[in-house]
Amino acid sequence: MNEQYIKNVVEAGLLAAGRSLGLEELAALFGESERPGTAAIRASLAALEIEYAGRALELKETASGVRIQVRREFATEISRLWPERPQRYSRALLETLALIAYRQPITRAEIEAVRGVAVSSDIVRTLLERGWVRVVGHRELPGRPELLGTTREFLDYFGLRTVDELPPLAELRALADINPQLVLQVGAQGEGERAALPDPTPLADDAGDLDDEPALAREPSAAAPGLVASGAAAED
Amino acid sequence: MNEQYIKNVVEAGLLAAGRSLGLEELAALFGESERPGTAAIRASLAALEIEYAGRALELKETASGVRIQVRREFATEISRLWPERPQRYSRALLETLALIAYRQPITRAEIEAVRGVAVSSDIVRTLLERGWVRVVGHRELPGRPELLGTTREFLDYFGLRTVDELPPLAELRALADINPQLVLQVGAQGEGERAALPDPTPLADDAGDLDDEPALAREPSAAAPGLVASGAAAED
Amino acid sequence: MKPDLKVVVSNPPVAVPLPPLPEQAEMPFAIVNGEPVTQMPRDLYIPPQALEVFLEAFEGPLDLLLYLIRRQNLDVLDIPIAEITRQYMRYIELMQDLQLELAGEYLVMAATLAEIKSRMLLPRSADSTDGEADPRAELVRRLQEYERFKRAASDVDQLVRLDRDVFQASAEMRERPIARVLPQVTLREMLLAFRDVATRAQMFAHHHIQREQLSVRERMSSILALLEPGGFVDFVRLFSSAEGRMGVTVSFVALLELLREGLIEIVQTEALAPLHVRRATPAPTLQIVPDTGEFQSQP
Repeated sequence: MNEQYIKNVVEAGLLAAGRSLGLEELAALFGESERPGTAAIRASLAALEIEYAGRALELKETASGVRIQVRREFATEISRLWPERPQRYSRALLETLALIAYRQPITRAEIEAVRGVAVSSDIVRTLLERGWVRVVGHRELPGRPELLGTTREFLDYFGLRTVDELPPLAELRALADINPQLVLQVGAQGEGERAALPDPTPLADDAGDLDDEPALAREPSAAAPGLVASGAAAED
Repeated sequence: MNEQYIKNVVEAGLLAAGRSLGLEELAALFGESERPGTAAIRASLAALEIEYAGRALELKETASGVRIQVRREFATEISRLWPERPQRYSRALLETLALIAYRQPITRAEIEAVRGVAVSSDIVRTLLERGWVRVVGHRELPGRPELLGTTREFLDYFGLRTVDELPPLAELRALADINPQLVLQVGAQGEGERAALPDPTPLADDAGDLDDEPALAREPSAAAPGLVASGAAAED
Repeated sequence: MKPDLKVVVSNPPVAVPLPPLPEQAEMPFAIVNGEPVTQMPRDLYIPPQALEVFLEAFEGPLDLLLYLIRRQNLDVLDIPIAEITRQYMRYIELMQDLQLELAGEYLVMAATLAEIKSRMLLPRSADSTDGEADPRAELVRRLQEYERFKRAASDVDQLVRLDRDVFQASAEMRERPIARVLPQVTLREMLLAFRDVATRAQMFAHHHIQREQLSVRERMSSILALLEPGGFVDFVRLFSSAEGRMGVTVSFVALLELLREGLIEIVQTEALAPLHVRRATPAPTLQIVPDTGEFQSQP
């Protein structure tokens, strides 16, 4: 088994598959008696990555494995292949998707509680049809509402290995943190106020979903060109 | 317009399209002001062709243009991405294999004598092709029938160090169809142990000779070339 | 206790400086005459042709409230309820005037704001022990919670997305054969097959096969495989001291068994000379005519 051969087969397999392949799928490209180990396959991927430096290609590891993709810097050129513009999604859809991604498993009613408006069934259907979201169970409440969660396709599509790689959520602040005067001046009353706050310690009740996400404020994001038409093109 | 950029875009375009692109389509990947001429695109294709030498990819010119495809030499590996449904071996084949394992070296006629039915040559050929069985010699009888024995690959496949790890016939009788767990523990101790422990602990009654056993299994095949050569040398 | 709130409002350094939220301003709200409107109007004046799209662009009452708060550079944690309520109601009226389909939630929020406003006006007893909360607390929590997901939505939208930012690379494979998948067998399957055949052949009764014989039989195969037709192998080379006493014994028994079955010959050219082993040859009177099978079988 020489390294060049392994690398060639891995590259050819990834390109012929036209999708992400897991390490086991890559190993299965080889005959039983000459199957390289995980280390050898990882080494070939590393070698390919080096070869792709300075080219328009790159390796990307996502939830279902590794794929070869055209770098973002070439998006303008490549998108000229397809006359129709890539699909844009409404804010309503993106907010719903974000809630499902960060808060899964979650019911539609819980999404509505955060967004403050009803979630149209069109949006949920679009997400289901897109394969980004699936019903992962039911909450044991009257009506047994569906619990929604994200799929591996969602992760693949957005170039993530796990939901942990989603950008961290902004942190919640408590009223008392910004109103020390109020607390001081009101005196005893401040205690009560603090106790009654739904979220006395910032992030405390979110610690569970956030896992190890740093509670840092995110860097301000750049303007999203993809959003430009979203107001008018709202899907719901 | 540098050549590297043109080549990168051409390669990325062909791979993102996943189909043949004509020279005009390739040129259309570039912005209007920086569109390279046909000659420059042809040059980039020639450069790609050189890069692909020694790799699994090649450029192929078709009626509709040029495409990047996986070389035919890699068809076997790539075809494993789309496997047919796995077949099962027949009972007759398994019986034959087991008889060869337990009674090697053995001729086909001897197998037939035990099984009471003819052994098709397909079965023997399948076992030979699979590499589990080999012809180890001939019995000096009319027709010089082949003597069959098991191989190192056979042992590897079934997770055995030596054929000694196959349960003796007396234990086989106790093999129950109903309780696979029990069977694995009682019958195929070697396999069961291997799965559970990285370094199998010898059973009490094997303790005496177990140290030697791995060498027993390994030695003949490893030393084989040397032995053959010395045999030839001893001929004179 | 209303004055307490004013102290805070009029004391900017106290407020935690707001992180800049550029996307807030650049969040496009509408397309007017083909041009994206990325800036919310700075005051309540909205270009008439943009009004409807603008108002429709809100994702609900929380979104509208956030807009009103951000537009005035206020902190969510410190909302001047009376003023915000007034502005909110004006937008609601605008929406109603335009006969936009107004979600019921907008009106529920209006009621909520009115209620908070009235509770803010109530004096709170200084020695209250029943844990009376800031009336705005629940609204503030909801606004923050909504805002973080509004941002998360924008973050998700900016993730590097397949088919928009990056593209799956693929190459064609013409004429691809169907891969033959070799059947998998478990040891157990094979053993069960053997048990059946052994039962049929009544091998159990004769105890022909015993555990101890297996390594001998395997060794017989190995030795045979080493012997090339017509070739000799040094007898001692069939034993490896590395295999230990058991290994040597196995080889020896295997040789004896091969001899007994007439499969090998052991040759000594003269007394005390080294022993050699070769495959048994048929009766010397017979000329060996190798059949095709033999050639195929040679390694």
